[in-house]
Formats: sequence, C-alpha cells, structure tokens
Amino acid sequence: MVETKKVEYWRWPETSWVNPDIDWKKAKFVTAGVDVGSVSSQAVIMVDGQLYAYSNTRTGSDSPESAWKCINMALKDSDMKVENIDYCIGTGYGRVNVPMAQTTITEIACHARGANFMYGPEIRTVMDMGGQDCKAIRCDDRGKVMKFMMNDKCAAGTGRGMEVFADLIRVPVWEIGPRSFQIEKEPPMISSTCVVFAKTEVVGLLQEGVPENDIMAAYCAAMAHRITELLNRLGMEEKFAITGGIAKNEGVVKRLEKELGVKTADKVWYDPKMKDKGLPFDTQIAGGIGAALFAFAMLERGKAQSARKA
Amino acid sequence: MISAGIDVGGKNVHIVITKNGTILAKMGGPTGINKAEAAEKLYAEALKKAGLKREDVTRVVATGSSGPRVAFANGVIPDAAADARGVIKLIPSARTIIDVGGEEGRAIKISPEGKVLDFAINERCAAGTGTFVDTMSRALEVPVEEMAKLSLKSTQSIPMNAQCAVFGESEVVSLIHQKTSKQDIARAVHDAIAGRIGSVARIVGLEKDVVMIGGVAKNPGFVESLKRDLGMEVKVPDDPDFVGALGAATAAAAGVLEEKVQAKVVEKETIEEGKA
Amino acid sequence: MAKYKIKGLDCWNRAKELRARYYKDYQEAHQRGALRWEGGAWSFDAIPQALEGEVHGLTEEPYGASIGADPALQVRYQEAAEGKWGCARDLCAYLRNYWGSIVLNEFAFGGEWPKADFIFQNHICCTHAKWLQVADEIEGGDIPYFCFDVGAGAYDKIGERQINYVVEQLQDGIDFLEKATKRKIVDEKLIQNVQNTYDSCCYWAKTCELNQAIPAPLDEKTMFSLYVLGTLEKSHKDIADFYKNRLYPEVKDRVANKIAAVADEQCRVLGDSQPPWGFLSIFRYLEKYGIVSVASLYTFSLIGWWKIDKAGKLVPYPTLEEQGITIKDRDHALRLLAEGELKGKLMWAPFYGAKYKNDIVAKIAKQWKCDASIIHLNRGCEGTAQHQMEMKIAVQKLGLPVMTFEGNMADEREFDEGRTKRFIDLFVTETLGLKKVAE
Amino acid sequence: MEASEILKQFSDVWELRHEYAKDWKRRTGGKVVGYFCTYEPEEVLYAANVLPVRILGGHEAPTLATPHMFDMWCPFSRDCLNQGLQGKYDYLDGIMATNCCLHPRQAFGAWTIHVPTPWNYWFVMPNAVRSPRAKKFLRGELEDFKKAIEEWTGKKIADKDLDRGIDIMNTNRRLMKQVYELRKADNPPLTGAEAMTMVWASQLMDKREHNESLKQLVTALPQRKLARDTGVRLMIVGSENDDRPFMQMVETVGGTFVIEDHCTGSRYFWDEVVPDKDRLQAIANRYCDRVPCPNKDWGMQDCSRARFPHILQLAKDYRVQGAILIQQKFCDPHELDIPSLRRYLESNGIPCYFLEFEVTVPIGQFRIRVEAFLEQIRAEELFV
Repeated sequence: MVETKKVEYWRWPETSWVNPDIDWKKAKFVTAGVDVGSVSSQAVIMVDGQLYAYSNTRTGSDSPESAWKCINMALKDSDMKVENIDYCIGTGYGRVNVPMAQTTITEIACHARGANFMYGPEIRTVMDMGGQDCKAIRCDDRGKVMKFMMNDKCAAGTGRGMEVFADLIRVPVWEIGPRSFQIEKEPPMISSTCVVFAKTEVVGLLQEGVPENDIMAAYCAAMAHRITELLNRLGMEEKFAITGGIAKNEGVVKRLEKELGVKTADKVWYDPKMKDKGLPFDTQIAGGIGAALFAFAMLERGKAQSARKA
Repeated sequence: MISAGIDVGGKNVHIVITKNGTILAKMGGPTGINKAEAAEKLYAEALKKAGLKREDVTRVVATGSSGPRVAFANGVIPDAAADARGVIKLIPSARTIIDVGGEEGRAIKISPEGKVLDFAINERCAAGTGTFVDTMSRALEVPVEEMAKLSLKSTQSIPMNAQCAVFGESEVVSLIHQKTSKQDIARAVHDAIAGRIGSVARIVGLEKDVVMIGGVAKNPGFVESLKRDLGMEVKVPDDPDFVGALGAATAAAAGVLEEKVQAKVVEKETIEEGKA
Repeated sequence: MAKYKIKGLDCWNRAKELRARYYKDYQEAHQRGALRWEGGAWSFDAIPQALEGEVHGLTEEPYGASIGADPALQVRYQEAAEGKWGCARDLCAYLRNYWGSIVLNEFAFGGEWPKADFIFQNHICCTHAKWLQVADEIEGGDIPYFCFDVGAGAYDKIGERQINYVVEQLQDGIDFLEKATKRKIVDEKLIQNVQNTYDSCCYWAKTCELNQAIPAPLDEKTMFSLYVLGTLEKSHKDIADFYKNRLYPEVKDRVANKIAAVADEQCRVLGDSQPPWGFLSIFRYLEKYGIVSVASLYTFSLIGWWKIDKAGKLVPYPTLEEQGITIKDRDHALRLLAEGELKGKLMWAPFYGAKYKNDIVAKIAKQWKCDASIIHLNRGCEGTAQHQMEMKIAVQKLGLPVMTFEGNMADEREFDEGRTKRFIDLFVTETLGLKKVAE
Repeated sequence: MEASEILKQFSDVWELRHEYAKDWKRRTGGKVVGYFCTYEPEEVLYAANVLPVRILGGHEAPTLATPHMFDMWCPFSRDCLNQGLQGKYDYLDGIMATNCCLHPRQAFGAWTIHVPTPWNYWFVMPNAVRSPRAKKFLRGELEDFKKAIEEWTGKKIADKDLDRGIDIMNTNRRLMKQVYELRKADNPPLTGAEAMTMVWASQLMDKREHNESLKQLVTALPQRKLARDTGVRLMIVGSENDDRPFMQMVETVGGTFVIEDHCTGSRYFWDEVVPDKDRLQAIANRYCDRVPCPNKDWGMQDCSRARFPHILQLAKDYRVQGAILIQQKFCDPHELDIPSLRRYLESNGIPCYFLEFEVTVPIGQFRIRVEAFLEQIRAEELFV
C-alpha cells in the first residue's frame, strides 16, 4: 500500500540571495521576517527597511528546524549572524514555532504588506496562493488589510495540490505552467479539485490517452477557477497582485487573468532602485518581507525593543 | 473448469485463477498509468505461475473501478458483487462486508447466499480511504506498515478534526510539534478513518459476522480502530486485497456474464423532454 | 418482443405550450399593462390572480428547476449567487439559480430579468420566506412583500384554529394586495380560481391514482413534466382544464387499453424527492432494465391533494362537485382553499415527523404495487429530503430492496452520473437480480 | 461566594449535564423533558414542575446518526440525535420539538422512532411571528400543550402555576441581563466564554437553582478583576453555538466577546413575558415578540428584518469593534441572513468575519483567521 518514492517531481530548487551593496553594520535596525509555511519557508532580512537578504527553502516536518534552516541559508553568504538581528517576526502556518522570533503576525497581514512593498501602493487585491491555503486579501495603499477570505476546510486548488499533481503526472512542478500551453485547444477543466479525487480523474484521463499537456492545462484551469470563485466572493478591486508559490505557475496565472478579465501586476520591483539593479523578484518572499517591515515599524514606533544580542 | 478473476482498482491489479473452486495462482501489482496494459501483463504472469496457457482458461471475469477496461475479459461484474462472492466463499458466516481500498470505502450487507442486499459508500471525500492513510504516513514520515505497528502501541485516543486529507496532513504535523507520540498520532489517523467507515457501515446495518477486506485490511492498526468504533469483532481473511479478484473468478466459474458496462454518458435531456 | 404497447401522450404538446405561454406572459406582462408578481409554487396563486385586470405570476421553484435542467447555465447562475451575492453553496439549489438570475439580470427564457411589482409568498420550509425577502433586497428592497405562514400542523391535526390562522393571514394578504397594487380583488374571479385550484389538485391526484395499474400508464419522469403546470398556476382555467379534461381522461384510456409508459415493465419503483433535473437520463437508463419509477410522495402531492379514507387507504381528495359544494363568497373561498392546501397536501406531513412520512410512503408502496425503491438523497432541497434515511429503513422493513444515491436536483456539481450508474448496475443486477432487456 | 466559584458551578453543570439532571430527578422525583429549540415555552413546563433541558452538542463525531440523517443535515442536529442514540439521555421522561428550522425535526423524527422515550410532543410554533394573527393562534397551541402536559402528569395546571412558571423564567431572564450589563465595562468582569457558559447552564439546570446562583453572581461580579487584556471588543452572531473551545481560543489571541446574538446567548433570554390576566396569551405574546430566529423574521409589507436593528443596537451598546458571524454548517436560516447581515453591519462601520461551525471546529485553521481578523481591526499599530 505504501508508495515507494521515485523521482520527486514536486521538489523545486531552494534559493538564497544577499544584497552586496548594503553594509548592515551601519544600520539603525536589522529586522527579520521568517515565514514558515506548510510547504515552503522563507527568511527575509531587512536593513532599515531595505531588502538585504532572503532564502526560500522547503519546510520539513519540524517547524523550528525549518526556521533555522532558512534563516541560516539566508545569511550563509553574509557576515551577519542571527544574533545581530534587532527584531524578528515569525509568520506563516508554523509561526508559533519560530525560535528566533520575538513575536508573530499572521501571513495574511504580512503578505498584504509585502505585496505593497514589492508591487507598490496601487495594489488593492492580493491573492496569496500558499501551500494549503488560498488567501484573498483587500488592502489599502499602505498594504493594510481591509478584508480577507480563505479557502474552506479543503485543500483543493492549493500549492500542495499542484505538487501532488506534479508527482502524479511525473513532470517537474516548474514545467507544468509552460507545458500547459503547448496544446491544440483549451480542454475542459478537471471537475474535481479535491487533491485526492483529482488524482483519480487525472489517472482516468491518462488512460484515455489524453495528452499530458492537455491534462496539465485542465488542472491549471481548475485551480484558476477555484481562485476566481474566492476572489468573486471577496470582491475584486484592481490593481491585483499574486504572491506565494503558485504565482510562479503561468499556467494558472494566465488562466486566472483570462477568467477574471483582469491583468495581474507585473512581477517587477515597484522601487526603481531595486528594479534597475535587477534584484531577483521572488513572489514567495512577500510574507517574509511583510514580517520584516512590521518588525521595523514596531521598532521605529517604540512598540518593540531591540532584542539584539551582539 | 478453470476460471480467472481480475480486479482492476485505482492503484492495484489483483488476479486470481481457480480450478473448480480451488486457487491455482494469485498475482498482484500496481496499475501504473495504463491499467489495461498492467492487467494484460499481470495476467500473463499469473498464467505462467499457474503453468497454464490462455486457452486453458474457460472464462475470465473482471471487476473493480476499471474492470470494464480489461479487453480480454468475457464479462464484468460490479466490485461490490465481486466482494460479496469472494467473502462468502472464504467466510460463509459473513453478513456485513467493509471494503476499504485506496480511493473508496464501502460497506455491503449480504445474504447467506452472498447476494448484495444493501450497500453504501464513503461519498466524495478522501477522508475514509486508504489514500488518507498513505498521505498521513508521508506526513508522519513512517511507512504505513510501521504506522500500523505504532498505533497498536498507543495508549490514548486523540480526535482528529480535519476532514480533508491535506489538512489532516498538517494536523498530523502540528501534533508532531505538540510532541504527541507517533504511536498516538498513528492511532488518531486510524481512528479518524475508522469513524468515517464505521458510520458508512452503520447505514447498511451491522449484522454479524463483519468482515473487512481491501488493501487497508492488511493494516492491523486500522482493523483495531475499526473494532473499537463498531464495538464488535471484525474478521479479516488472508490476502484481503485478493478477495475481489477471487469473487470475480467465482463469478466466472458460475458463468455470470454481464455485458460490459459502457461508461458513456447519455446526452442530457431537459425538463420538457417527454415520452413523445 | 416488447411486453406492452407504448404510445406518447396526445396532450403532451398542450402541456409544453401552456408552460411556454406562462413564462412568456410573465416576461411581456408590462408591455400589456399587466402586473407581475413573484411567489412560491404553493403560494395560493388563486388570490393574486383574482386582482382586477391582467396579472401574471412567476413561481420560484419551477423557474429554478428549469435552470437546473441546463447544467452549464445553472453553474453560471449559481456561481453568480455564491460569488457576487456571497450566499452559501449548500442552500436550496433552486434558490441559488433564482438569485443568480437576478444578480446577472438575466431571464432564463431570454432577455433581462423581469422585475416583479409585488411578492406574494408563503413560508413552507426554512427557505421560502427568505428566498424572496433576499431577492427583494438584491433588487433594491422596493418590491412590496407579503408572506404568510402555513406551518399550522400536520394534516391529521388540522382543525378550525389551524384553518382560521391561515384564512386570517390570507385576508391580510388581500388587504396587502389591494394596497400594493391599488387594484381590487374581484370575488367572482377568486371563486373561479379556487374552483380551478380544486380541479387541478384533485384531478392530478386522480391521475396519479391511475398509475396503480399494471402496466403503469405513466412513469415518474413524464409525471415530473406534467405536474409542473400545477406548480405554475393551478388556479388558471386552462391548467385546470388540462388536468381535468385532457390528461385524466387520456391516462384513463391508457389504462383501459393497457398502454404502458415502459414497454418492458418488470419492476415498479417507489421514488422520493426531486430528481437531478440535468440528469433525467438515469430514468432512461433504468428503463433498459424494465424498471419504471411509478410513484413517489413528492410527485403525487407536490400539487396533488389526497386524503386517507376510513379503510386507511390513500385516495384523491374529493373535488368540490363530489363534496357537493358551491362556493358562496370570498370567505368561503378562502376557507376552502386553506382547507384543501392544509389537509390535502400530504407533502407537508413529513415536516412534522418521520412517522407521518413513513406511514404515507408505506401506503403508496403497497397501493401502487412497488417492488423496490430508489431514493435520491437530494442535497438541493431539505424540504423534500425530510426523513429520507428513515424512509429507507421503513421501506426496507416492508421487504422492498432500497437503493439510495446522493445528488442534487439542480446543482450538477453535487451529482456524479458515472457513479450513480455504477450503483444502479449493482443494485439492479445483484440485489434485484434483473437482466438488461434486449434493446 | 466568589464570582469565579459560581461561574465554576455553571461550568460543572455544563460538563456534567447528565449527572445533574439524573441527580435532580433523584432529589425532586420530578419529570425531565428534553427540547431542541428555544421556541419551546418553558413557562408551561415549569408551571407543571417539569424540568426542561435543552439538548446541546456533545461534540463527538456523530457516527450513530449517519444511518438516520445523511450529512446534508446540520452537524448540531446530527450531534443531538447521536447522543440520543448513544443512550446519553436515557433518563428523559419526554422529548419535544417545535416548528423551528427543518434540521432538528430530522433529529426529533428519528429520536421518536429509535430512542425509547415515554412521552413526546410536537409543539406548533407559528413562523409568521410578525403577523398579528400569530399570537391568537399560538395561544390556542399553548392551550393544547397545557392540556397534553396535564394529561401526562395527571395534574391540573392552575393560573397560579403559570404565574410561577412565568416568574421563574422572567427572573432568570432579568438576572442574566443584569450580568450582561456588566459586559459593557472597559474590562468586563467575565469573558464571553464564561457568559455563554452561564446561559448554557440556564438551559440545562433548574432555573430556580440557577436564579439563586445568579443573584450571588450579580453582587459578586463587580468586584471581580480579570488578569487579562480585554483587547478587541468582539461580538459573535449566528446560529446555535455551544463551542467552548472556539470561544476560549478567540479570547486567548487578543479578543474578548462582549456580547452575542445566539439562541444559546442573548437571543434566548432577552425578552420577558409581560404579565396579563390571560396567562397563556401573555406567554404567546412573548414568543412572538422575542428577538426572532432568522427563520421567523420577515416583514408583513416589505422585506425588512426585526433582527438586524436589534443586533446593531447591541453592537453600539457594547461598543463592539468587530463581529464574528458563525453558523452551523448547512444552517439554512442563518445562511439566508448572513450575506445581508454582513452588508448591514459593515455599512454601519462594523467589520465582520464569517466562520462555519461543525461538530468540532478545526481550531488551527480558525485561529489564523481570527488572528488575522483581529490584526485587521488593530492594524494601525503595525504601520510607521
């Protein structure tokens, strides 16, 4: 009954990045946001509100470990130590298990704030497509949450679902998007988005000899549809930005845009300096950025004291 | 007379070849992507194992969710019918059958002759299937067999709230964080599914003897949870995952031949549609 | 070689024509200076239809059902109701179709949503009063709204007090109508409408009674399309005339000549609740096995009026002629209307307890000579899904094999056709031991 | 006695409800009747010295109920039936239900068939409570109900008995309202979970005893100081709610429930019977005029609701900063009102968040939603 794991098609590459132009030692405040999600974890280090370093890793079964893993990875090419951080905020589904964090804030607030920083103040609707939750958020020009909705008690149409699907169809998860467009015509969407029953349906389609690309298209379409339903319930207002892992899946995003009749904000830094420097733009770090920014704000406003140990 | 039963389910193919009621060969394996091919391949192996040639087999009956895909079968019978025939052959005292496979959990009430009197299945959610166990074992990072052993050692019952397999996964993870022992988590998982299946079984009514078959029946931890939930003895035959195939073989021997059930969907008719 | 002769219904096209006209009239009412009203299929249409001048109603359930018959349309409407209005996905499927239709400003029979001039509703289940209360809100909240309550008790408890409670509300309803429309209720019209209502409801029951014959002259699938008229405007003379002078005599004639609904009738089934409208094909599928759905509490008494006679048999409710009654005046008319609806509509009995439903269902199973029962566990309508599992247990006690399948009368997202056919194959070939009849 | 001790008593009755009822029977030799909905006229039962206990959630997977109610029926009703089938209510002398929503009717229907109970009664409560005709009709139904109980208990119910019944109920309502008054304070002396536990206890125990405890509570509470930050002042509105773990969870993540509209909360006791020499009419008037269940709340001329302005008034009186709207899954009456209620409250400046309850709520999933909602309300702190 137990499936012997072959190649893990769902496994995507882990990354990290440090900004060489920033001398953190001169900083007033070094803040961090650690976003431990159900599937992936990110650490973001900010120096006086400037993006200094980040990492994007996979979450293990133990949240504290995952938190350490991603913050160490973020700092691996820097001379900064975790002790140098003034204030750290944990967020994400494992937020209560982030050892180096002084406090926690939910990923809903953090993603809205992060999206505002990454995409700019014109963003009014943020869709965070996470590992097992979809969060539709309406925010103001400062990235303050005005209203939000989450998917119900079922993981249909989430990042986890996409991974299971990748594994099932034996295609690396990052290839699904592009390949889902290499089709003759758009197929009907997978009717069941339940992670388990979609599986049954997909197997059925494979047996009927439906081309893999068409099945990927059908699955992406189903996911896009689920998200549209959520956004309709929330009430969509432009500009619209997507954060989280699925944002990287064009197969879903393009179809989502088509169904909504709304374009998603371009994945480039709002801040011209960052844009021109061509700093990497990773939609998965939005939560971490938001958390680090909140940490900075709390220190600035004296709402929190520096916990710096060194 | 030699006959064969082929059970093609969501995950595995099971084949049983019998001669005048006695089993000559059993053969099982994963369906993979192409179920028809897998069935073809395993059938060949089964024949080899039994030292038979295709023409030696008088009749082949297929069953299971993909039974109709078995091109070389002379007929197809519904899976619950195969279960009933197989179980009554192995355990004549059986009146209630609980079959939990990868993607479906079902309960069947049968007559002393093994006729299906009533049946109910776990509708539209994975939280009552073998897949749920698999997903949880992945989250728990212990193989299913290990989970079974662990849960038997558990001393306390923890309710699991999550209905959805994926949320169940994260509930397991948070239980791990709460430093709950893997034994107790394993039991919690089995109890959760047993609860779902138990209520399905109650729909057809719990008449002794209750027999559990299907892949999950090989998980003693789950069987224990089910006994607890039903508050009664649950019998499990040897090779519980081959019972469907055995039932199909029995049907073949008895000459039950349904014409293949086409899965084609009849075009929709509207409310105005009448007899005219 | 088929066992019985079969033949389409001669009055079939008349039924279609009446139905089409109903929706067209509603849509075009304003062009003709006529009034439009919304209400439920059990809303005592005899009263608003008695307003002076031309009046046309739209009953919510049949409208929702028509949309349900077209899965693509239905999903679009329901997603509008769920998304744009934000209602729960498990609410009455008809209601979601109806609200979605308003939200999208689309009339399912073409054109824009025709806004009503007033609402005349009655509260038969948790959903009804709220259905049009919210519809009114979606449309801006400016539609005059009246809703009366028929929840006065089970048929065997209906006495003077219960009747008075409803009659008094109807009198208030008349005041409301006259105030809201600035038109008067015409007593002659009201009396005629009540007369017609009796004919529609009693003759439908008489027609259903004929289905006790072997072979059954009608199958449930056809009956679904025939009772619809009664859910639209049972007080209309054309519709009363259809039931009394067209359908009933024709079905009688079918019985006399042994004309069957299904040529190879070999198993008579007791049904329950609305079918999944988009998938009536499952009834055709059953016919391949010679299985005919001949009876159900729902189909019989959604519009049919019945009573239980001294011998404890279920028999049609007597018409006014049979009772030797001529309606004297307005109050007499209202009283008779309330009496018929409260005492005769056994559909309401289950709302007061499982035992009521089980008793009636047992009578139907016996009198209509049913061999088995197939129960659609209808997630789309909690009213008709009342006590379905208790019914299953009760019918099994009668010795009839029972199959249940989950579905939804008008939300295809909750119906799995493939699986349902799998169930049918198992139930029919194994439990009933039937073979498909040669095609 | 200390306020905390009294509240502990209520909590004990809540946890040991069956032991309490059995003990009450032993002590008084009286009859106990189980009921499903707060539209059942307890006044008449108290007049006959019969103890009404409300069937409330057991919060275990209702596996025994599945063969009788498939899962489109509200989890609360399935939970109630499940406990009946488990034999947990084997001490009941009677069971009654009424025209409320269709869900408990399923439970009641199955209960009368499968759970041996000596006496059962279906009480017809009109739905058109805002119709002038309802009161007269209800008076008649009360007359029948009174007769039925007299036959059952073999004792006549005199006017003085009805007066006693009315007085017991009114006193209970008045006292609980006094306790609720204290929740208007900046730092309420009791949490929302404690307040609701008090109401649950009132539905489970002899109100004469409950009243005695309440009298002490009303004097003791003002001295009580809670060592907790009130945080965001929340309101919770919706269907039946006896989910203590949820209430407690919310009050540990930075919020306090200061008022609610539930039939297990204020909606149950807000309105008193206005005495009249026609006692039954007085009772009938009370049940027609009380804060309605959505199922009975519609206008006679327009689509207005009586419930909404009342809820808004509560929100103002208790200085509510946000409202959590909840409902039992599949609860049509509330599902039908909630989209409108949400618009109504939000247009009046009260942010809302919606949650759907089941037999057990997935605390983890709900916690993040609640935390995010609280953050949304006090977001300003997080911005430079």
